[in-house]
Amino acid sequence: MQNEWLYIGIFLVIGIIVPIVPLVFSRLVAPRKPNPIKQSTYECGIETVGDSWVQFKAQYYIFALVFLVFDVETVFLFPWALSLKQLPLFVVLEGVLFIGILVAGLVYAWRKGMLEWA
Amino acid sequence: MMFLNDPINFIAGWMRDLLTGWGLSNGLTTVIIYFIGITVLIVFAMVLDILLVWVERKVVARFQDRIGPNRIGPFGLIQPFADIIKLIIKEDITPAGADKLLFNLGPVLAIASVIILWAILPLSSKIFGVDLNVAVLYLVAAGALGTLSIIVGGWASNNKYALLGAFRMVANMISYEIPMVVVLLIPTILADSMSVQKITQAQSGIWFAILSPLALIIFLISAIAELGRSPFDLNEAESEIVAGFHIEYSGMKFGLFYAGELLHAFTFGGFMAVLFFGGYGGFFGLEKIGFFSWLNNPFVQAVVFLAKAMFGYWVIMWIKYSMPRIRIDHMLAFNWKFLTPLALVVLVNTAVLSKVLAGLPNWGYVLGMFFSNIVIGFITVEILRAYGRKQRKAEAKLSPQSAQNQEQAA
Amino acid sequence: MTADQIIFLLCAALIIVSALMVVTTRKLIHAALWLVAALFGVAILYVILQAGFLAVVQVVVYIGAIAILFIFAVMLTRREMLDKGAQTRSNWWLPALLGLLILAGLIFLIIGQPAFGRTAAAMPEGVDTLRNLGTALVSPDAFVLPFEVASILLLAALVGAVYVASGNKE
Amino acid sequence: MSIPLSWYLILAAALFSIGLFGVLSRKNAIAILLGVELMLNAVNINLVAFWRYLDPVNMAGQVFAVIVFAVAAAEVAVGLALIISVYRRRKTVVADEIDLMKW
Repeated sequence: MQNEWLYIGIFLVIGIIVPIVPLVFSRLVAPRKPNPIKQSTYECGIETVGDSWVQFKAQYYIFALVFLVFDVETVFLFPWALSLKQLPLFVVLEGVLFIGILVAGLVYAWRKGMLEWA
Repeated sequence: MMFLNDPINFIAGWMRDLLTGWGLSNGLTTVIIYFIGITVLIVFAMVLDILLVWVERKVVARFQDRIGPNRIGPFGLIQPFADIIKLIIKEDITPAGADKLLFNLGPVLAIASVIILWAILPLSSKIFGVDLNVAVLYLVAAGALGTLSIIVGGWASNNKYALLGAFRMVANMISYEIPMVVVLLIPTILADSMSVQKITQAQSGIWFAILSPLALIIFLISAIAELGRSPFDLNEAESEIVAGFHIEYSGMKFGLFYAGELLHAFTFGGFMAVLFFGGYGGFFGLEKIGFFSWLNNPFVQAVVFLAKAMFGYWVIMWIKYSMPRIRIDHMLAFNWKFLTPLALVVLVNTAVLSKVLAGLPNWGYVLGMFFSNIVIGFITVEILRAYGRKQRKAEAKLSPQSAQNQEQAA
Repeated sequence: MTADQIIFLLCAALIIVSALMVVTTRKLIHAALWLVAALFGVAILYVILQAGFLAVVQVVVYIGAIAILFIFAVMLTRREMLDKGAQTRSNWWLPALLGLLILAGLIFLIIGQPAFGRTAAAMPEGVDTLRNLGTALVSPDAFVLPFEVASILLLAALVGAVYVASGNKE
Repeated sequence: MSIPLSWYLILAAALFSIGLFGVLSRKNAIAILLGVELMLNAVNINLVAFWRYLDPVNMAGQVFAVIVFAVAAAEVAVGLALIISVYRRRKTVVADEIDLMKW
């Protein structure tokens, strides 16, 4: 158990180091002659107007919100899925009830028109 | 012959003897062996990644009736290495006003989130990183890091298009993560485990693709969306937002995003093989017959696994290069109004049936699972057809002209 | 000093430093990303505690969902708050003092209890915590009620949040 | 496992205090919620540590931690929705300026 996670930990460290290697190498061999024009923000050739903080649709937030709730609930279903084999049928139905409540939330958001890109 | 039957443990045992012989402690030896093993595995993944660049370019060329790279080396095989040299010696431009550290962190996280998936990818019964008992959720967790890399990269670029692309991509990825997580529950239920090795072994008799074809289809769609590949590639829709979140990236940093995407696609092909096509095994019991016992050799299994993964990758490419891009509102509606409910229905069906059919003989279980999926699929198609008819009628009321056109077309 | 103690201390240092950055950084986006680092440190802590499932859930839920939601919220409201001016109240030393007092009190209490000096017993053989967790969450004589109540809580949160955020179209 | 239980408890206490400081000292409402997240995580560290050190067979501690995850998610969803809603009406996310209900 512990050794498995030690492996994952070392993997994570090396997995981050490996992509840094070509970046460092590129830094050493690539030319670097920055000038203001080159470094200006790319916007199809015209000058940038204002800062990059344009107003975003709040709709993005709504989707993230629905996602958050669903994500938490589906993650809880994993322990349930693992204990299915040992439990009687009506316990399985408890999980189904859980999913049913989840769907109720989806139906509400749908009815409210929150899933529309309006 | 030890080496041929269990190569990793053979080498590890040999090195353990060697290192402890030098007087190193047991724990340190473990760390060193892990270190070497992981480095070899990651280097293998990266070399494969470089070859994937060639595969991708060659295959897309064939789809589009071209030849593809064919100048440098036999069949253009050296081309990807030339590409890398080009990317490395290109000037790396950091835009003014960019958040330097985060700007560099973006591409590194992007490829790291893919590489760490290889820790749990079972190449064969004996060649694999680690057999985690929460491997399926680990897959989702690595995806979370990928999402983070995109939002970091898009934000640090200090560019409107990059930020907009990052927003779109993240909305896309997180939305399609829901059906994916739901569908990942189905192999978990069928194999009664989250470990990829156990899921693979549970499919030695019958593939989960046959027990639950709908789950496979949903997984494929959500995997493509998670990858941000066409038809879900509006994060980089050239005609609208130029190149999306990596607009300001150049040189090797762009190369890392690109390499990450290719390796991600291949890795998801691999996971599709593990979860639905029996991974390195799944020969329908063939390997138990004496004559075919060579199928149990870890090297043969690894070849089988890589072939299946390449098939999954090829399907993803096939879809990518034949489909037009979908509009963002359609894409999100497709996920929340169609894919997520369908995935939940399939999940409930699998959970209840796996309980109800448990008493039946094996063929009854398989047939029950398969036909329940077919019935659900049929009902879904019928509902979609009725909905489409209604939409067409509503449209016909609005403009008689277009209705006539449709009548003729039908 | 054993190996796992060193890992624990490194992890604790990561958590504390990131947490301090969360509450002091001026740029809110950076604060949200430091929160990600702190939460990742907590995930490592769960691994050390042999709660692998919770570690992965921590990454999936906190980093994959909650942190993303925070970043979205920061970006949506950012226009007016261009990270200029003081991010903390003028009398920030008062909360700092309060925090330090609470910390000192808690440490005093914890050190005073000899029972807390114990180390963990080895995990009993053959216990599959993951499966036990699943059984505990749905079996009627354990925690099925909290499990279902949690789903109702999340439903209520979804309904409420969607209603509020949609701005009920005045 | 040679780590004393008190280490975890002290770490959790420190995290809790830092979170409390963040909640009380920050002006921006979103930053206040960030502090709340730190405090919730401190609670979770305690729960899981007690589970591991006192009763690893019975899953009560982990179940509690899982419920805290759900509560944290609900809190973030509603809290940020409120902040965004207020921001849309009043164009501010500074907690002190959101004082319509004060009187």
